[in-house]
Amino acid sequence: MKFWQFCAIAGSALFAASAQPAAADDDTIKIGVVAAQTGAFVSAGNTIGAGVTLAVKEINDAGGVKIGGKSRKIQLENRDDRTDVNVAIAAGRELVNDIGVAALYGTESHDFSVSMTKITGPAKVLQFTGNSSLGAILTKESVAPGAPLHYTFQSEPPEFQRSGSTARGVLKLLGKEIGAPLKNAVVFVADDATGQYLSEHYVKALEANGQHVDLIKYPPNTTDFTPLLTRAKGLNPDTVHFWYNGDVTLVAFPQAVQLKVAKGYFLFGVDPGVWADRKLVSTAPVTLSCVPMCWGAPPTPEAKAYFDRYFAAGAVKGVQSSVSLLYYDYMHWYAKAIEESGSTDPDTVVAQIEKMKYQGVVSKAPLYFDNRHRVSFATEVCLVKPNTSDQFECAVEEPPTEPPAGDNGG
Amino acid sequence: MEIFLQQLVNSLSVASVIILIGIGITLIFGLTGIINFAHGEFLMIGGMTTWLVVSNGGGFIIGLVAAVLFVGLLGFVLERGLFRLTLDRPMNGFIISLGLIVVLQHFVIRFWNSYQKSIPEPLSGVWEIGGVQIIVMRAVVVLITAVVVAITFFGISRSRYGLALRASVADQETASLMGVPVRRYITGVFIYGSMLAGLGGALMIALFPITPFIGSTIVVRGFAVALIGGLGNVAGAVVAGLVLGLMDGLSAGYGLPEWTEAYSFALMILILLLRPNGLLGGTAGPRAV
Amino acid sequence: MSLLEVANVDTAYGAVAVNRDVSLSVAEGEIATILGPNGAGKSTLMRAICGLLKPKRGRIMLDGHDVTGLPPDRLAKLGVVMVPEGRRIFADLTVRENLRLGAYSREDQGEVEADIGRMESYFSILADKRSAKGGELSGGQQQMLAIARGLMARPRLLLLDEPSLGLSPLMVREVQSVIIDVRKNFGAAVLLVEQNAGLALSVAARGYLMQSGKIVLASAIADLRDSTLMRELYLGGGKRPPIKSRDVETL
Amino acid sequence: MSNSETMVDTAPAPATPESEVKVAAGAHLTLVERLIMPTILIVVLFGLPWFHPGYRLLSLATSTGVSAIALYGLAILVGQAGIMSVGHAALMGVGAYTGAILSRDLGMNLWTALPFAAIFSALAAGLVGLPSLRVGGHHFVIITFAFCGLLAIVLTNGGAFTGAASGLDIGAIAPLFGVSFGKLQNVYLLVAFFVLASIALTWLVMVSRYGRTLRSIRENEKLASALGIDVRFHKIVAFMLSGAFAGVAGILQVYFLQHISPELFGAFPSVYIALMVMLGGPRMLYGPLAGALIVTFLPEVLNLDPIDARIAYGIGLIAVILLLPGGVMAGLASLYRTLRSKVARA
Amino acid sequence: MSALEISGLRKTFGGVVALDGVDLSIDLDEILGIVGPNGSGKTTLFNVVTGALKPTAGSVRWRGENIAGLPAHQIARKGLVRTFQQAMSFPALSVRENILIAHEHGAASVNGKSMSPSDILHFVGLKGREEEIAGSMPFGNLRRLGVALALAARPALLLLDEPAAGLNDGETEQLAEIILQLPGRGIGVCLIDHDMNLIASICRRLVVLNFGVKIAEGPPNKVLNDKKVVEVYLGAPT
Repeated sequence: MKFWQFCAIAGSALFAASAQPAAADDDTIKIGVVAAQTGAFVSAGNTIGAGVTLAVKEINDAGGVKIGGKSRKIQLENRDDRTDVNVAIAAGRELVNDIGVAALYGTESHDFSVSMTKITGPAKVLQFTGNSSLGAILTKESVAPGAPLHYTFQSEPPEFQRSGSTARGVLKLLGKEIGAPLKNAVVFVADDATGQYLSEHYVKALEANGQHVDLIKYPPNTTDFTPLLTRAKGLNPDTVHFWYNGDVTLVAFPQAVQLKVAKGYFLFGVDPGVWADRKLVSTAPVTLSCVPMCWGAPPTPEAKAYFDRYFAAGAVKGVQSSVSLLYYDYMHWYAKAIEESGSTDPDTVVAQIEKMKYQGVVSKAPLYFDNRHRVSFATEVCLVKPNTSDQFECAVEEPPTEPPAGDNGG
Repeated sequence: MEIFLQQLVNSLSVASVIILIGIGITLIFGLTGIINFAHGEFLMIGGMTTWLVVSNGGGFIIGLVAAVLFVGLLGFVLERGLFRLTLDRPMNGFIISLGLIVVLQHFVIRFWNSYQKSIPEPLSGVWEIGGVQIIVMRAVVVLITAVVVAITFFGISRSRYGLALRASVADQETASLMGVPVRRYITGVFIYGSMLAGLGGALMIALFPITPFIGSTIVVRGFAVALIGGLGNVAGAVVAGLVLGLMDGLSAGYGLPEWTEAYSFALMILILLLRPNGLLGGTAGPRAV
Repeated sequence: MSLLEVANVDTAYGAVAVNRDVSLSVAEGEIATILGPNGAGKSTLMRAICGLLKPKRGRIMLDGHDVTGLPPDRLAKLGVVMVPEGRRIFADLTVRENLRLGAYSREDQGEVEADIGRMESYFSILADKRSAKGGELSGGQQQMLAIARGLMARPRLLLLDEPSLGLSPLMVREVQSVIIDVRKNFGAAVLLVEQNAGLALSVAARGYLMQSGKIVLASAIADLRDSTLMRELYLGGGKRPPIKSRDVETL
Repeated sequence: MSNSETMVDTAPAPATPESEVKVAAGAHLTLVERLIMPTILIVVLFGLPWFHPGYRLLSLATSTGVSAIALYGLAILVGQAGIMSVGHAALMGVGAYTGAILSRDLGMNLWTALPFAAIFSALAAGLVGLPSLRVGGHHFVIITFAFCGLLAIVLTNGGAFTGAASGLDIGAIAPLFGVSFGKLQNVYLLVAFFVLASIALTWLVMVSRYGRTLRSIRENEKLASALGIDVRFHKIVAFMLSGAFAGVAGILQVYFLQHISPELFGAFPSVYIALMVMLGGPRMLYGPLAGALIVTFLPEVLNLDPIDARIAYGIGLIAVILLLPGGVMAGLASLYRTLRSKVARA
Repeated sequence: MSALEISGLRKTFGGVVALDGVDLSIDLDEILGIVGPNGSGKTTLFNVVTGALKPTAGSVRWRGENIAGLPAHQIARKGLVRTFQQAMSFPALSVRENILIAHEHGAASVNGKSMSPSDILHFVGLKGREEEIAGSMPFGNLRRLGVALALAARPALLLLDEPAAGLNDGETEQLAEIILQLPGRGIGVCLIDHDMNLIASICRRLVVLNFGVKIAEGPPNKVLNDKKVVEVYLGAPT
């Protein structure tokens, strides 16, 4: 009998302990981050929290968010989703419903983000999240006031824009380096949600730039790319384009060079900083690009200053470190939207963000969200000088305004 | 033709790692009936050991030897400490191995995070023979595997100990009546299988970066090899490893690459249903639980 | 001193007791037999003697040394080898490999090849089939191989468990002569368990009659053959043998 | 061994002393004792929202409940019929995708699609079990594992029909009898109801003729078939029943997350399901629930470091298998019996 | 015509002939004993008749219907129920559950006077032990449970495979009493045992197998003094 008594007592104590309602505090604005600090998505997840944390610290150090002559500090709640959807949802529930955050940043994964929007939407919590594949559900109708995704903002540009600017920049830099006209391209992409989504657009973008394209999808946990690369070699490509996980790209690329698959290569998600850090060298011409820009070769003094602060704060120099910049900007943007609208009311803030142009560090041109809540910014592409590990030639490519023929615009 | 030859050459190096894993699995499974799903984690630990040695200034050879020895020791400790206690209930051994996967993976993550780890390629260079690119390090991996497989095969088919091992796989009790210390052979097989996994890990990290999660993908291949080749049948494991490696390579090269993994799963299921003793014959499968 | 001395041994499978207070002995170079109907506990006793089963009680002595509870591989080294019931040939190993395996526990590995030669010259069928897989042999051939395999260990005591099981009358006769020769040509003592009383009675010098896990009669073979107890046990008739009822709960 | 007459002679004779004879576990429990657990269960399960546990806990409790439903299905298979499967996440996946596709293509809601989810998962189980259940324990385990891997690949490459790797979206749970499921509390209570129903159904199976039939197969297939039991048929039916549970869990999961993708139903989630069942105790009525609580709920509630929690969990599982092969609940039950008899003697 | 008619039954395992053209018939009002040395094919005969093994050739007619090759559970449902030498119970379950399982399955139609599970437990002397876990019971009780399980399956013909093996005298006698009552209840018995005293005292008819061949058949006193049978057991006089 004792044990069950113990259980009953322990159980009710547990529930009592967890039942304390969150005390409302009018002096702060609560902001939440849900991202992986452990598990398979950790390298992407860490950067979200790091970027937001840096921005929050800067805002608070400057006195907080000013509304109607009164300053309110930002209180940041960071949650680890452990790369587990159930934990992510629970964390989202906690932040949204228990703590009552006004805005949520994350997660890094398409699936988690989509499920999370079902929590943030009804609670009118702004969510800055995910990658370009969210474009599949963000439509004019679904982001309209009163619609389920009204409070959701996509952190990356429409895929046709990123693909378009990247393709153009890559072909320009490689064409110059190789010196011959580039005709045949092979695109390697992971066979997962993001990969399947973006490959549709990147292929179209290359075709729009006069390329004949073959697409090869690899299972996400591939380590030996040689069979696929040999297949690619049989297609006689001028260029091979590796999308989209920087870690995987760095596995595949050396194998391609050893097999002499193409004349030139493109690696998405590998930052020149990582290239230099790891003292990588390539005999073949190779281009790199990062979202939103490369921390190893920041194109503007503002961006450089940002990355200096960012790494000084102890962040990891990883392939995806520059993603933090997006979330850093969105945090500042959000604070500014509150200040300019003079209200924390979510509908007011969303309306404010929708009409704002925000000059952050992400790009030279001001950022804005389009009528599908997708941001726009340029892409930075860098060419690595052959046989060097720290000589880069970088260019910022502005996004195309219209999708190419046959591309639905993402 | 070049491309086809290149595909054949490519397939060999991955087949090598699968074979190294598969031999350990086929012997352990054949002898004890324990489905050790943590065998892939042994490979991961081998790779991590090599990485630790190399990143602390040791050479690759030292790293490789350290991996072989350390994982062998790990196998010894786990056999004596855990698996020995489940010999009469192999299904419990299987569940314990699932628990071990969780423990070993997270132990590595705990101390060395979950990012992928790589070492500089120990041997660089590519030979070109008739348009076929032969990557030197891969050739070395295939060579090392071939030597190890040859030694294993010779030991098992010719030596007195190999004979006793085969007899133990077939019928432990009668083997013990003939004076074979079966328990010691079980320990020995665990150690040897673990050492091969350690070697596989060291060779793998010489070719590709690895993460703490690599074990689960590789162990399924290992079991496919063991079951297709026939339990306890080393020659079968080698043949099945080559078949699987080639199938992977050719389906990625000529088929639909996104379905590559499906082929080996499907083949494994078919073989299990149609030829439960494996293509080349092995034990009738371990005694039922 | 006897070669093998079994003293007051009890055996059990888990909680289920089999042998009770069994004592017997085998002298150097002797052929002894344990007779009794199926289910009497003969094979279980053999398993205990060769180390496959630990006795619950009692001692097993070899040359006066206590070997109780030693594992079978240790006992094989000490010269106690069992030819198991059902022959248990390694079907996927060749005949020669089966023979070589029999010699596993020997220190003098150099002489193994010579001994295989001896076996092949004695069991001519094994020479003809030396490269065949064990599983390809007929039942009778397998039995010869099993005995030869046991002899390869150069045992001092060979335990034979039901060697005539499933063999044709012709083969049984052959087994009979082999058992006699084991003692003569290979110098090993034999402890034979047989259900086929005819075979056992014709080769052994001494016999033990076992029923319900206990030795109920021990005598020279001639006396055993003529005992009514023996006849009744095998063919019934007459009264039940006078065995003390054991302490088991009643209805 | 081809001929059973060549088996060793078996001459076991009576030996078990009367004091060592074990008695069936629940034999002497009083009515009050029998009612304690169900009462606690119902009170805690349905009372939880009134403790104001917070959304995080409620959300975790809901997902724990969803996996508990699948665990009960597996527990019937492992605990009663003695068949191990590490492919249960795949069967959940069949249920989840059935729900999502029926919603998308036929506009069905949770209530109308629920029976289809259960039926399709059961059929999938039957399809896998039909050829593979005859090859025996070890091989079957590996086949279920491979089946799981295959399904994930098929879903990933299923194009628009399965939503490929991005998966499928689904609307909220439709109101039933005027009850709306917009609030998490109500979703939780709904899942709690299904958990209770799973436990009740498992209990019914355990105490019924059907449960006895399954246990007879678990204990002794040869004897079972000699007594007129169609062993193969019942094994497949048990696997299908188990699949139906997984299907219900799957459709509840998709309606809880309102989005699914293939990754949720791969080989690793399957392994975790199997481990939770073994940890909690596959033969015990409350074993699967205990397993789900220990693995998915407890570390979160206690805010353990996730890595340390996983290590502790792995070690705990190994310890349970070695020390309490019947699982945590079986261990607790025997502890209770020991304490009880001590108290009774004192 | 007898209830069970076996003719020309043959079973081989690879090259080994386990049963070689066995003819046999059993009526439901008798107790037939089957004896023979180890390996003579007795249990194989049971295995083939009850569907655990498929016959190589020959027919098994049960109440006029050829049941050779049917799966075991179907044969059991027709009223042919057997016991095993080993594997006598469902060890982790209670006696009650054991008996219920047999009672709930078994033969489809009731043969003779059907007994309730409780009657059967009383009949075999396990009354009051319903909650005991089968696997922990003493051996004698386990044997009784084995017989009880077969009886609970409502057999028309009960095939008992060495039911007395391992039992002591008292237990064997109790078992004999149980078996002797069965024909009176409309249940035929076919009995394999090595205890010749048991066989001789309860069987009216005996069949002797050797090497899968029936070598003798008839009343016990005649068969057990048959020269061929004596030779099989004790060897040819030297």
